[in-house]
Amino acid sequence: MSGNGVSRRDFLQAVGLGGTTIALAGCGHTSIESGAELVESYVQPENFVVPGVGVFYASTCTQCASACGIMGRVREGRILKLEGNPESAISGGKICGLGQAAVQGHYSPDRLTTPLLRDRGSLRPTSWEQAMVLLNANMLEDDTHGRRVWLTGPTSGHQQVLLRNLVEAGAATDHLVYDPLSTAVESAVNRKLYGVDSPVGLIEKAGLILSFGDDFLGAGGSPVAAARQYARFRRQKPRGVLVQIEPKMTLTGANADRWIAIAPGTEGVFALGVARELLQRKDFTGNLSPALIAAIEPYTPAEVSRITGVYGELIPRLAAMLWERSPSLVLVGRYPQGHAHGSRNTAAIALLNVVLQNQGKTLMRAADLPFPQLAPTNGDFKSLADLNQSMAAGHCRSLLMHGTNPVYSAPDFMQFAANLKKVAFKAAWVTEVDETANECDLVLPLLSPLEDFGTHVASNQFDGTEISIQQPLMEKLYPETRSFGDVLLDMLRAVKPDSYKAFPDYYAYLKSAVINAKAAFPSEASGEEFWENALSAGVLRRSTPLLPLPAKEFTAEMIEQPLGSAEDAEYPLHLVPAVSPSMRDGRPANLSWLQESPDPLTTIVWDSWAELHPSTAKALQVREGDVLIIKSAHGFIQAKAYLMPGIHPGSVAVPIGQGHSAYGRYATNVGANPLKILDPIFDQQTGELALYATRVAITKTDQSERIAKDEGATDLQQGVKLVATLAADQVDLTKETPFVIR
Amino acid sequence: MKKKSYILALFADFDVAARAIAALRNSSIEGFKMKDVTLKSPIDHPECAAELGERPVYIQLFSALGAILGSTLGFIGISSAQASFLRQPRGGFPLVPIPPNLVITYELFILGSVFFTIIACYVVFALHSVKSSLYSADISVDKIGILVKADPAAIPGIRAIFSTHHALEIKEST
Amino acid sequence: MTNPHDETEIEAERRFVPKPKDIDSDIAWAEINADVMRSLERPRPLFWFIFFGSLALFLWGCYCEVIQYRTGLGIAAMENPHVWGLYIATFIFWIGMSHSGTLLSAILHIMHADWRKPIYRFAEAMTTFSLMTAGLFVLVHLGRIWQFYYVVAYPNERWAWPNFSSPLVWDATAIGSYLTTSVIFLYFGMIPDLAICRDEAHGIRRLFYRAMSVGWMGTDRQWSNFRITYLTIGCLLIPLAVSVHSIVATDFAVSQQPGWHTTSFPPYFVAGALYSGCAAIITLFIILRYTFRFEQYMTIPILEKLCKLTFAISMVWTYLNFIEYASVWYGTDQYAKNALIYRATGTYAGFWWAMNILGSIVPFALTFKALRTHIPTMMVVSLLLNLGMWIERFMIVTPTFAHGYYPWMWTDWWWPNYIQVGIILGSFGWFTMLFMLFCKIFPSVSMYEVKEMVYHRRLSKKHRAAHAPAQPLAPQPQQEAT
Amino acid sequence: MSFDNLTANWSKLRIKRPKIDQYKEAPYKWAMVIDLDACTGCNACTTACYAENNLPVVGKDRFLAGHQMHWIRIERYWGEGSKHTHEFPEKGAQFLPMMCQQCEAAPCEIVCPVGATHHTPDGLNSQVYNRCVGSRYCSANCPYKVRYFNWYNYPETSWPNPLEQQLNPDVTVRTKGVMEKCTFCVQRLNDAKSKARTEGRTVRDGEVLTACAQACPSSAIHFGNLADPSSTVAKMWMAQQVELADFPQKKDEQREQDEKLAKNDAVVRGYRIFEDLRTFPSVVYLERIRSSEV
Repeated sequence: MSGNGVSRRDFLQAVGLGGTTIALAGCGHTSIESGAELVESYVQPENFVVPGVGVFYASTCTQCASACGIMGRVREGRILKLEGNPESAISGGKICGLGQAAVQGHYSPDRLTTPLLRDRGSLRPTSWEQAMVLLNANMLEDDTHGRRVWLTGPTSGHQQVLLRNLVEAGAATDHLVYDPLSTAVESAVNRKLYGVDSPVGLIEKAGLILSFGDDFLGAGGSPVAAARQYARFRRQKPRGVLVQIEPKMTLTGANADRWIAIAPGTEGVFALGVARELLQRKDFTGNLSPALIAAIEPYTPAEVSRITGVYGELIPRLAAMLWERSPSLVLVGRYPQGHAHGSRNTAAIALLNVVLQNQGKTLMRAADLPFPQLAPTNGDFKSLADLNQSMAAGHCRSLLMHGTNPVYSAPDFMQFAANLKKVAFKAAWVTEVDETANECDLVLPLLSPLEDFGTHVASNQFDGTEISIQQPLMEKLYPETRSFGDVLLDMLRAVKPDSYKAFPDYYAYLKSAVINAKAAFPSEASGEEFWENALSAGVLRRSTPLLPLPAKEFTAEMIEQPLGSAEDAEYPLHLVPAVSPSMRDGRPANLSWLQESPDPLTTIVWDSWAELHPSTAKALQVREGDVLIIKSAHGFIQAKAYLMPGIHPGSVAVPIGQGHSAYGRYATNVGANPLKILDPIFDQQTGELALYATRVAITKTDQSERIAKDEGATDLQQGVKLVATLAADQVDLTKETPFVIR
Repeated sequence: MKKKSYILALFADFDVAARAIAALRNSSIEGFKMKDVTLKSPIDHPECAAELGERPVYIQLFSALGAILGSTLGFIGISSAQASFLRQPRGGFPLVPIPPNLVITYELFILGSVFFTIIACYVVFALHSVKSSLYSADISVDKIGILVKADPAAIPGIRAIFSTHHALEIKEST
Repeated sequence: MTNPHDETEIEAERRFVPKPKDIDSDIAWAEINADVMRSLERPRPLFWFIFFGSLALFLWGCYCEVIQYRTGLGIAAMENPHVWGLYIATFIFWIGMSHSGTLLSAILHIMHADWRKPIYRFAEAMTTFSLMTAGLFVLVHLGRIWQFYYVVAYPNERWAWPNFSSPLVWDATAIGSYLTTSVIFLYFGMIPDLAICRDEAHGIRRLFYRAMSVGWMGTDRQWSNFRITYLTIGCLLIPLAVSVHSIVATDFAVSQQPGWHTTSFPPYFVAGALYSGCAAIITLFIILRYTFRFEQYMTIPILEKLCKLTFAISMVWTYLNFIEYASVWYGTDQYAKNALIYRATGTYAGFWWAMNILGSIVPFALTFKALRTHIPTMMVVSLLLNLGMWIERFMIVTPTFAHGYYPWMWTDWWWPNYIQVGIILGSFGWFTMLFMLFCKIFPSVSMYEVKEMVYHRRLSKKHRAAHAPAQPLAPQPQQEAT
Repeated sequence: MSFDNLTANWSKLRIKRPKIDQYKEAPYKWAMVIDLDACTGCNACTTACYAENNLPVVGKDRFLAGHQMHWIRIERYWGEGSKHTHEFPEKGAQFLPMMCQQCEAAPCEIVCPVGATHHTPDGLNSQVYNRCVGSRYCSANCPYKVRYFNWYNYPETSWPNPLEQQLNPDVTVRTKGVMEKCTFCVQRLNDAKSKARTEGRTVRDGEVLTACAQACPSSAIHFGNLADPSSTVAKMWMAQQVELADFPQKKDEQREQDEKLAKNDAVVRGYRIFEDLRTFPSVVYLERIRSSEV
C-alpha cells in the first residue's frame, strides 16, 4: 500500500464514489424488478444479518457420531462454510473434510422437499397432516398385528430420549439402533473386561501405540479429536512411535513409523505372540492366571510368524519396545473384530493392554454424565439381523427408519429388501430419497442438520464430558421439511397429551430440558442466560477428570485362537471392505466434494476400485484399470483394479460407500457396494456380522478403463526432494518453535 | 508560362535508346531541358538511365529518420508504460527491465524505418509523376520509351533525332 | 492450340531429360508477359481441386473453432499439465515456414543470386500467408480469445499495459512488424508487374490493378527510387526475420522448464525455420510449376539450387540440434538431462527418432542429382522434411509437459482429439486457400525480374560471342545450372 | 502520467527483486510452514479449500481428462514399497500438501503477457481473473504445476440450484478461459487487513488463517505474517534457518559441511521444494520424521 501511497482519505473518497455509482446503476433501471438483484436493502435487515459480514454461530456436526463442535459462517442469512468450534473439547476448532461437506448436504439439489406417500405403487407428494394421521394410526396400537419398530442410526441426546419415551408410552414396540460399521464386538469385549463400552485411549500420553487396524486418524470413532492428540503424541519427548498392524493400509497405517501387513484374522495370534514375549522378560511384573499363561505359551515367534506371515524377529523387538516405551497403548480397530472369532481376536489384543498394565495410564474411562438417558447408543448389526428375522417371519407390522439405510447396507444374503415388503407400514425420515426410502410407504422430509435443533453426546470423550448443542445455522430452505424432534413430540402428544402439552415444539422441549440440567454444570447464569450461553458456546462442558479403569480377570477361552484359517481353493482371496474416511457407511456419498476429494491412499475419485498387491496382480496378470469381477459365494461386484503396495497379498480391498442405486445425482450409479456380497459369517460370541471374513475369487474381464485419480504416471519422488524423511533420533521436536496445537 | 507539348518515341533496345538520349543532350535544339527527358523501360536499366545525367535519390535519408524516430518512441514508450504499469505488480516500484526494452526498441527501429521508407517512396512517385497522356502499353512489355517535354517549337528537331535513331514509333501530344 | 497441356508437357520432358535446360535467354519478353499473364487466366483443373479442397478444410477448422469457442478449451483435449496442446507447436511451425520466403527474396536479392528471380515472388507470398496463419494460432490458443487485445500495447485510461517482460509480448511486437514488413515488401516488389497487369487487363480488373500499381510508368526516376527502396526494405527485413524466430525461441528459452531452458534455442529455431521453409518452397515450387505451366521459368536447375540450399540448411540444423543435445548431456542440469533422456527413451521416443531421421538423414537424398532432378521424388522428400520439422516442434513442446519438473504431474500419454487436429488441418486449408488465391490474382512469377535475368544472359551471351577465348571462365548460367 | 512515474523516482527504477530483507519495512509478508510430520493426509484442507474458494466440482469424466480444479492437493508418494516394486511400504506413505508456493521470484509472473499474475506488496502471487486472457504460459512455466485452468464454463454446471447459495460472496466465481490458483485465501487477508487498518494497527498473529490452516486437524499447516518477527511463522522460519530470498541457504551449506565431518547433531528440518530453482517459495516444509527402531 505504501508504495501506491493511497491515503485513508483517498480510500474514503473512493468508497464514496463507489457508493454513488452503485446508486446510479440502481437508478439506471426502468423498474425495480429489472434491477432487483442489484438492490440490497440496508433498511432493517434480519436480526442475524449484517450485510457483507460473515457471522459465526456454534452448532454440532452430525456427519458422524463423534459430535464435533462446529461454527457456521453465516452471511446474508446463508450458511456458507463450517469451521471447528474452539469451545468444543472434541473438535478444538478443527474440522474434517466430512464435516465441511455437511453444507453440501444442506444445499443438495436433490433434497426431499415434501412428504411422499406410496400411492398405486409409486411415491406421490402428500401433506404432513395425512402423514401424521398415518403414523399415529400405524404406531398407536398394540402388538396384536405385530411389532412396531423404530430403526435408527447411532443416536444420543434428547432425540434418543424422545424415542425411548415413545417406546415406554407404548407408541412403539422397541427402538433398534443399527450401524453397518459398528464396533459392537469391541464394546462387548470391553464391557466384559472393564465394564464400559468404550474406554478412553489416551493417544497423546502413549510412548508407543500398537494399533491393530484402528484407523483413528481416518474412519475412526472421533478422527478430529484423535488427529489433534496424534499431533501432540508426535511432538512429545521421546517422540511417540506408531506401529500399525493390519491386512490393508488405512490412513492411520499410512502415518505409522512401521506398517506391518498381516493375514486377515490372525491379529490375535500376533498379539498373543507379543504377550508371550513380554511374559518371558525378566523384569516383567504382573500376575496372570496360569491358565492364561498356558494358553499363551504355544505362540512362539516361529509359530506366530507361520500363522500371521509376519517375520518372527519382529515380535521380540516389538515386545521390547512396548515394554521400554511404557506407558504404551494397544488399540483395536475394525479388522480384528470382523471375523467369526472376532471377540477372541479382540480379547487377545486387549490382553496386551493388561499385560502392559496400561489401564490407568493410557487407558482410562470417562466420567459418566449425570444424565444416563442422553448417553450415546452405538449401533450394532445384531439388531438388524433380529429385525430381519421377525420381518421374514411376518411378525413386524410397522417399521419407522431414521438416519439409516439398511436396504443399501444390508448384505444380499439377508434379503432385507424382500423381507421389508412383508412389513405392512414402512416409513423413513430422509433429507434425500435413498434406497430404503424408495421401498417405504411413507417418506418424510427432514430438516437438514444445519436447520435443526438437537443435543448430542459423543462416545469418545477424551477431555472431560460434554453435551454438544446443535442449533439451526439458517432458516429452513423448504417450508415442508420438518424437524424429527417435532414429529416425535407430536406422536408423544398423541399418546400422552397432558405430559407434553407444555412443549409446543422440539425447541421448547430442548430449552426446558437444558435449563433443567443446569445444576450439573458450573454456571451462575439464570435459566434463560444459561440457555443462551449454551447456544452461543455450542457445548455444555463438565471438566471431570478421567477415571482409572479396573480390569476384570481374563479367562483362557476368551483369547482362544483358531488354528490357522482353512485355505479355500474356490475363493482364494480375503475380501476387505475398506472403510474410507469420507464415505464411511455410504451416507455421505451424495456430497460431491467428498466424491471429488481423492481417497488419501489411492487418490481415486468418483469410483470404487479393487486394491490388489502388485505381486497378487502379477500372479493374476492384472494391470491397473482392468475391470475385475469379484465373486463371493453370495454374489459378485465389478470394480477396476488398482495396484496397492499397502495390502496383504492374500486380500483384495474394495471401499465401502459407493454403489448406490438411488441417492441423489452424485451418488447414483457410481462404483459398487462390497457389503452386498458378504458371506453370512458372524462373530460367535456377539452374533455381529463378520465384515472381513468373506472369501472371494477374482476373474478378469476383457475390458480395461483408465482410473480417475489424482496420481500421475509415477508414485515415487524420482529423486526430487519433495517429502524428505528424517530418522527420529536426528531431531528433537520439543526444541522447536512451540506453537499451539488445539 | 508557355504551353508545353510532349513527344514519346519507342525504341527496340537500350543501346539505341541510350544513343538517342546522348544525341538529345548533344543537340543544339532550344526549348527543352534534360530534366524533362524521361526514360521509360520495362526493366530497371541504370546504365541507360545514367545517360540522362545525375538524378539523385533521397530515400535512405527517410529510412534513417524513421529508424531513429521509431527506436526513440519505442524506448520511451515502453519504459514509461512499464514504469506506470509494473509499479502495481512489483509492489509499488516502477521497473525498467533492459532486455524487453532492447527487443521492442529493436522491432520498432525496423518498423519505423520501413514505414518511412515506403511512404517516402510513394511521395517521390507522386512528385515525379509525368502529366502526359502519352503512354504505350508496349513499354510494359518490351519497348523502351523516351518522353520529352518541350516547347512546340522544339518538337520537330527532337522528332528528327528520334527518327535518325530508328525509333519504332513516335507519338506527339500538346 | 488444341491441347496445350500435353504439348507443353511433352515439350518439357523433351527439354529436361537428359540435360536440364535453364531459363532460355532468348525467350521474347512478350512471351514472358504472355506466359505469366496466362497464370491469371486459366490454370489447370488441379488448381480448382486444391483450392476447393483447402477451402473445405478451412471450413472444417472453423467449425471446430466454433465448438472450442463455445465450450471452452477443455473440449480440445487440453488438460493439466498439457496446457498448450498442439497449438503452440503448430504456431512455431508456421512461423518457421515464413522464413525462407525472406531468405529467397531478401537475402538472395542482396547477394545478387539471380536464379531466385522466377521463384521469390511466391516464396514471399508464402511468408506472408504463413505469418497470417501463425497469427491465427495465437488467437485460437487463447482461453479468452475475445480479450486478445489485452496483449497489444494500446493506450487506455487505466494505464494497464501488457507485461513487457513476457516473451509473448515480444512475439506480438515482432510478428506484427514482420507481417507488416513482409506484406509491404511483397506488394512493393509487385508494383511493376501490377502495371503490366493493368495494361493487359480490362474492366473492373483494370481498375483494381490500376489502383494497386500506384501510377507506375516505368520512368527512370521511378525505377531508381524503386531500386533503392526495395533494397532498403530488403535489408531491414533480414534482421527482422532473424529476430522474429529468435524471439519465438525465447518463449521457451526464457521459461525455465527442463528441455526448454536452452541458450542455443534461438539459432536452432532460426535454422529449423529456414529448413522447413525451404522444404515448403520446394513443395509449392512443384505444385505451381505444374498447375500454372511455369516449366519455362521454374526450371529444374532452379529446383536443384533450391535443393542444394535446403541440404546446406538441413546440415546447419542438424549441427545445432546436436549441439543442443550435447550441451545438455555434458551440462550439470540434471532435470534437463532427464528431459533429454525421456525424449529419447520415453513415451514419445518414436517421434524423437522419427524427427532425427527425417530431419538429418532424409536430406542426404538431396545430394543425389538423380533424385534432385526427379520431380515426384522431390515432392515426397520435401513433404517428408516438412513432416520432420513439424514433429520437431511437437517434440519441443509436448514432452516437457508430460515429464516436467514435478513428478506428481507426469503423464503417461497425451494425444489431441478431433478438435485440435481439425483446427490444425483447417490452418493448412486456410494457408493453401490464400496462397492459391494469390497466385490466381497476382503474377506469381516476377515478370520484370525474369526479363532482367533474360536481358543479362543475352548480354553475357553476346559478350562471349564477341571474345570467347578472352575469358572462358566467365560465369555462365547454363554451366552454373549443372 | 506514466512519464511522471518514469521520471519521478528514477533512483528506484532498477531495483533487484527479490532481495534479502526486502520485507523489512513492509507491514505484511504472508508465509506458511507445513509440518509434514504432523500431516496425516486426511484431505480436510482440500475440502475446506473447495468450501472457501468456490472451487468447482468437475465430475468424473473431467477429472479423468485431467481437469481437476483443487487448489491444494494432497500428493501421496511411496517410499521403499511402490506399485513398481513388490515390497510393502513399511514406513507408510508420504503425504505432501501442495498448493501455490507464492514464490518471491515467481516463474509465472515474468511470463504472463498481460500482467494478470503479479506480486502484491504483501508478497502474494496474485491472479487477476478479469485481466487473464488464458495464454496458460504461467502454468507452462510453473515448476510446481499448481495453476489450474478453467477448461470449461464451470458456473454453468458445477452448482445446480440451490448449491450456488453456498458460494462465498467474497470470492469470484471464475468463468471459462481464465487461470486460477491458491491465493492464500486473499479475501480473508484483505478482510483482516482492513479491519486492522480501521483500528489503526497491523494484523495480529493468528488473527487470520487460510481455510486449510484453520481446518487442519493435526495443526500441520501454519500461516502467518513473516514480516512480523513475533509471529509464529516468522519464528519457525528463523528457527529452521530458512531465508526468504537467499540461495544457497546457509544451513544447507552447513549441512554439507556436517555431512563431510560426519557430524550428526540435531538437524533443522525446514526446506523448500525446488530450492535450487531459486523461485524462493513462501512455503517452508518441515521434514517428516519416522522412527527406524521397529
